[in-house]
Amino acid sequence: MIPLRVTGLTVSYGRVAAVRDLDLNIAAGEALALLGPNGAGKTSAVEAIAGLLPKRAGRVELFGEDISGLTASAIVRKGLALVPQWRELFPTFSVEETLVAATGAAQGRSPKPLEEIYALFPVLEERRGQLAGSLSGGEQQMLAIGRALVTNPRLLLLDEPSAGLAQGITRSLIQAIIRIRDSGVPILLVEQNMEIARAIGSRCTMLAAGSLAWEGTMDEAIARNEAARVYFGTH
Amino acid sequence: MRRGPLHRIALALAAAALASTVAPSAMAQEAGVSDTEITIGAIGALTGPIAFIGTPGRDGMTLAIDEINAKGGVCGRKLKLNFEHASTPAESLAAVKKLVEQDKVFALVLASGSTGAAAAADYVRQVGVPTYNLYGSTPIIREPFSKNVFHGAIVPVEVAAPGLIGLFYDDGHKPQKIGVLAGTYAFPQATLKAVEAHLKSKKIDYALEQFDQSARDFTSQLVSFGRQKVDSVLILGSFSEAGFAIKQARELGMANIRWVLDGSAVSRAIVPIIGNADGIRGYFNNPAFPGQNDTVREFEARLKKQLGSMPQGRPNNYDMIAYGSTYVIADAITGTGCQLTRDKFLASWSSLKNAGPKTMGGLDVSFPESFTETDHQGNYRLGAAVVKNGEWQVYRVIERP
Amino acid sequence: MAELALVLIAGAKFGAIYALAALGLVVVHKATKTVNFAHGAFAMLGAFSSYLVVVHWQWPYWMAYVLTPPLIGVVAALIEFLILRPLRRADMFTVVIATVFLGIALSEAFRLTYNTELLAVPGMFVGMPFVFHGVFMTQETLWVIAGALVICVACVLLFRYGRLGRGMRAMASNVRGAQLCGYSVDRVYMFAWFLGGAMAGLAGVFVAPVSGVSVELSIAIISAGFVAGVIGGFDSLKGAILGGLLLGVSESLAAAYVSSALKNCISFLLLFVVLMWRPEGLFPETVARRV
Amino acid sequence: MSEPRRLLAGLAPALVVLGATLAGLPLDNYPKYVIAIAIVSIVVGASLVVLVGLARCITLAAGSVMAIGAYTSSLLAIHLGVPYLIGLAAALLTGAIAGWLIALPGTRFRGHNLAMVTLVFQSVCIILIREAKTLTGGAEGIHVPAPSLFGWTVRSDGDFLLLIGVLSALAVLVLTVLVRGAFGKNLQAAAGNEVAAEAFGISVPAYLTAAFVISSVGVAFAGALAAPRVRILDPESYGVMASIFMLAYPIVGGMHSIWGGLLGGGGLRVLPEFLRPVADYQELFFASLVIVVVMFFPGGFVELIRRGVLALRGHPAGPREAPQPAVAGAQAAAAVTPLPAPDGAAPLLVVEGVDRHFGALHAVNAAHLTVPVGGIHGLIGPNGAGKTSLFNIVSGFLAADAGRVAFDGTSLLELAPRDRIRLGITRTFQHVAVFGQLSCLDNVIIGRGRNGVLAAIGQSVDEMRSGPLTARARGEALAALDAVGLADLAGMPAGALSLGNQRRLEIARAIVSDPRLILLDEPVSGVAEAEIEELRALLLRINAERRIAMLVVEHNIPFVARLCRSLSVMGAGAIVAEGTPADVIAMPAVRQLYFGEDVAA
Repeated sequence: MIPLRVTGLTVSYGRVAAVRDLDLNIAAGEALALLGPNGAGKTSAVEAIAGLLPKRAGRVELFGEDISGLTASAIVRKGLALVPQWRELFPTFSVEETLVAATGAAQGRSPKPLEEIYALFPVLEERRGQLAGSLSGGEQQMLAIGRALVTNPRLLLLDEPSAGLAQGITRSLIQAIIRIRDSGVPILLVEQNMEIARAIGSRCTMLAAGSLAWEGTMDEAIARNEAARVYFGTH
Repeated sequence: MRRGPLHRIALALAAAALASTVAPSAMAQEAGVSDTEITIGAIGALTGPIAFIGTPGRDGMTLAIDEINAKGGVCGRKLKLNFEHASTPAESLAAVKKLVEQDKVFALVLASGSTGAAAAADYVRQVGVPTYNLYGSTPIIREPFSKNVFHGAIVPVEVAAPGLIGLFYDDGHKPQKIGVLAGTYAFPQATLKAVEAHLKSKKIDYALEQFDQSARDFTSQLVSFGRQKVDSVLILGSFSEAGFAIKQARELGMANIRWVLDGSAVSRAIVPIIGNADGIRGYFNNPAFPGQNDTVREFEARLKKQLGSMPQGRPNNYDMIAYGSTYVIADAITGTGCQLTRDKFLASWSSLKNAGPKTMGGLDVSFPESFTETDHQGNYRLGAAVVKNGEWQVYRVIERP
Repeated sequence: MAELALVLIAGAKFGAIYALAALGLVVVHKATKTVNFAHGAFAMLGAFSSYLVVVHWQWPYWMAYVLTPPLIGVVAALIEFLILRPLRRADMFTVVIATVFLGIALSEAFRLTYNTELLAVPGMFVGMPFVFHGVFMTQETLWVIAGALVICVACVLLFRYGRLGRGMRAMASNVRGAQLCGYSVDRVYMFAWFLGGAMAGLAGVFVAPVSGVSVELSIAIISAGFVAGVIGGFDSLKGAILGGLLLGVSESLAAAYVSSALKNCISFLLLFVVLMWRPEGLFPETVARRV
Repeated sequence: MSEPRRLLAGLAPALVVLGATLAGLPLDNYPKYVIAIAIVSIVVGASLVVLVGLARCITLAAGSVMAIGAYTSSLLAIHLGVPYLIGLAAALLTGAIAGWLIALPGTRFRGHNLAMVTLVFQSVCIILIREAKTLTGGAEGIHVPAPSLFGWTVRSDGDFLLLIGVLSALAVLVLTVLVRGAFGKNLQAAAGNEVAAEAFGISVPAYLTAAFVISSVGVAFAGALAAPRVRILDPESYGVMASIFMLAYPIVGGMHSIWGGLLGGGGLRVLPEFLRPVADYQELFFASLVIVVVMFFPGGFVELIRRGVLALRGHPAGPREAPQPAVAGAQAAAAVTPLPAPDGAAPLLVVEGVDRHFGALHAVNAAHLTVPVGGIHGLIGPNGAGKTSLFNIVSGFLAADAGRVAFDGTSLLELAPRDRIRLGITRTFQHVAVFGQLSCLDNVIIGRGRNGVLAAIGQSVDEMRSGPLTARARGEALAALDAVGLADLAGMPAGALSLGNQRRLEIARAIVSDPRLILLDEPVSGVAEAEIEELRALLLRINAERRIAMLVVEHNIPFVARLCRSLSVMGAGAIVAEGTPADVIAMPAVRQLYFGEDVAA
């Protein structure tokens, strides 16, 4: 059973169609990069998959189970965790409390022990008592990923984890994400940066103006300069 | 030109004679009167903060009318009550206009609070409908005098005030300093005006504190009384306000205070608030308190039967006044010799002597009322009441203080 | 001194009840961003429930404390489900109007079923008062102040450390983030209303012997609770408790030393001053907060 | 709408009031009285439509404002023997002062805080009236003398009905003119979208203050009219409950039209007379009615009736867009190519060294750009590059920490957004910000600027007298709509348009004032592929025909590249590249900005 199958996904904000008729699949153990210029609908697509945005049409299957009609909280409990673009942390919660808050979503699966999270992101253990709102951008991103991991997800959606972060921090984040991927959790990664996308994912799907623009391997995408075509409309 | 009483009586007689000759039996019947029914209109608040006055008004009147009708009614006709909800002046005016002009009632009863009754009274003075003001005590309703507006069990504030102050001196008590605790809303303010006038005229030293309607915390007022060595307190407000004030005074350690309550606070419902309320005094507008004697107990039983269940604190003053006053109206109708014209009715009403439930076989729960051409205040008596063993009792009748 | 102590104790007694009322209001607002103007009516129903238990059915007093909160909580949760949930996407304006009129509807429904000016409820304790240098404190007063404050603190702790409390705080802090942690908006909102209703019900049980049960109670509780909440910085539970106490004490002091006829003006003045000059409240939870 | 029909539509509410008055005159005193009181409530309802419906402000102070009007006129008559009409005028004045006082905090708060602030005003007013016993008679109330004007003493029910009816009709006429005219439309715009309103010269605080003042004047007037009618004036009648039930008038009737105020005020005042047999349940009934209306018919009874009438006539319930918007004009212009940049053209907009920090984040770092007269300049960059911050600094919605923004030599940084339109700068919005309740034509008319409160009131009066705007102004607005291909949809509510057409409408609104510069904030965001090309052609045509310069922030680079003559690229708050689109896109630095440096290694 494939971890994620999305067919005909359409998302709109009122009269604005953000995603039109999108199909994508993620195979077991795979990391898929979702690429495309700003405003192409990448974030709308992953948020709709995770249940944060209503779907106008389309079907989402998680390991063969239809989760299209579920709310975000139910989807997390099914094992699909999203690390959202704006991290959506709780500024007044401490690091540890943030992680504990998510343990309830691991119903049926046991929550991942906090030690594992701290092993992945040692800086979080150092800051365990500190308020989330007072963390640096990179630490917040780690906390957001940690919070998603606590739910012991069967599939992880990452929305631009590197956005706004300094290079050094981005590098260690990428290492952590690769470790998660290698532990067997399939990943859907939204990314702007082609190199980061290539480091994590093998395949990519490019969106432009809400629709599928190109599909293939990351290597091929870079070799053929597909991004420039999709982003700038040139070669 | 000053007119003596003889002159007036002569005029009245002449008018009556003229009316009886001029009005032939074939003439169309008076408004509100048919061959089988006499319609009486009434207004009072059935919703909102003063529904506790209007609802007993309606219930007491209904009980009396049912009894009268069960005995065959008056003048061979059944009494019919049209009770309309009204609380503000604007609503009261609408209601009385509807009753007078659309329902064409024979007589009108105002079972509303002061301001509503005042607006209505202003109007009925113009149109001349015989009107009975049940609960309004303030001058704004009573002035100017009008030959078609009558007042019943509730005495005017100028009369109540000396009666109230008198209660401080019962049983040889000598108040050192009186505290007056008054609500800031309409009827306590009216009483307050009269009380202050009386205290000043008697050169009695007093301290004044006020509270808002439905106040529940009187600590600061009481503390101020304590500071001024007040040993006797007059409370002008509702039973709930008085009850909580007294309860709090005890909690503050203010023992041995003589409490005197305005009539509106003299209610059974005050006892459960205070717990041990013994010794609290106040005036009551009827000769006996509910539960005090068999007659009142019977009244309570009948009212309970009519209502199904008895709300806490009922029957109260307003139930009994409404009941007694309905009998007064019935008496006045009977006194017309069944010539049911407004003029006859007004004349009969103005000459009632000791009217009330007793004359028609009702329960004697109210003071008998008497009227004259020039005095439309039916009752000047007040019952001085005190709580004994958790029950209010009227222990003496204050005759025209 | 004794006089001042008496005034302060009375202020603390009403302040503790205001705090309890404000707490429920703040819990609902914090979790759902809705100000429930029917909160006072819930408290009135709570007081009525204790009348039924203590006076009507003559059951032991503690049962009023045990039965009322879940009962009123269920009523509140039901109202959330029937009225607030359909209005979730409506603007604040609509929700405020709906809860204002809901409060009136509940009060009127109560008045219709029990048409009386006031239902008196005896106190839980009727023993001798404590006396200390001329300062009297009844057992009931002590119970109201201590009991209400203990429950307030318990509520704060539940909100702070309990799982559902954590869910509500998460929802308050970031709705999307909370959903991503597996908290269902529907369930958390309903639970917040349940808890708010239960707090209102408890406030009603505490206030019943102090104020009796009447329609006016509903208005008294909502305005005091709201003012206390604003003073405390509307989203802060601790602020609500401190705000309640501050309001109770300042009302009492003002009535004692300024003018008893203008007592109600004091709370309004306090509200106005705080809203205009410190809209984030005197004890805000977070430093920066938008009006 | 034809001239007589339009005039009739404007006069209709007042005529209904007059009609009710005349219909009531032959009736008995009781119906006369009820009609008179209901007419007073109509004035209250219509006044509250301005505040509650158009400005969307909650007020729980209507009772106290009514009391202020009632006591002003009555006390002047009682204590000073002031003639009735002068008393009425004084009530208008005190009503205005009350409205202004409520507006001081009222413009700062929304929702529950506004409800409480108005409740404070309400309660304090009533306490003051009650405590000023010698003046007001205190809680016991005071007799109001019969009014007399020009030797006519108003005593009978008929006299009162006539007096109240005629004066109320006048009040309703004034309110109708304001609600239906430019003032009401601008107020709706201000309440509907503050940012867009400010961008077109509508000062939101000024309009909200005006709404408080106008509605308070109306309510106070109603209070002064009713006071002698009810004979006894007491503070209790104007308490909180009165305020709450007055708030129900516009809500139940329908908040968005003057008819809702009429229906709600009149209906809710007359209904209790019919509900007398079940008077016990009347308050429960009203409270439940409001909840039901709020939940199921937010448009109130007016909307319900309107839908009923449409259904009877066989029309569909909601407004629908005409099937084919006129885009032919735009298509014809698709061949238009960018104008060659005028050689040595003076820069129209100059941005220099602009800085902005958000906490530790340096969102805009010494940014600079220029837009030449008649030029089209694009600003691009990846997410988080600071484009929106810079754009907001230029459009005045964000303050800069340092730097210079000059338009034709005038510094812009100190100007409020609403003042930019006077200089000839307008804008569109990333999230379309049309005023959904207003028609397309009205949206464009707002774009003409000159939206000060007094000007709008004056214009409302002019519209009533001489038609909706002068022919010229209307013509300009229609021409702008025609230019974007929306002429056929002029009367349609803007909220009912498709997104593409809403974007066109925004452009029409931006060009109607003949600006020299339009700031376009992501003009094709969310627009379907097919419409993007049409929008590009439209913008080019506008640029060519009207010589309006444009600054475009956009993510869709193919679109920007084909629209603009020059581009600035932002990254991490700074401008990293400038030049023609082709040059810029070819730059390695730009590609790296978008596709990332090799940080993964």
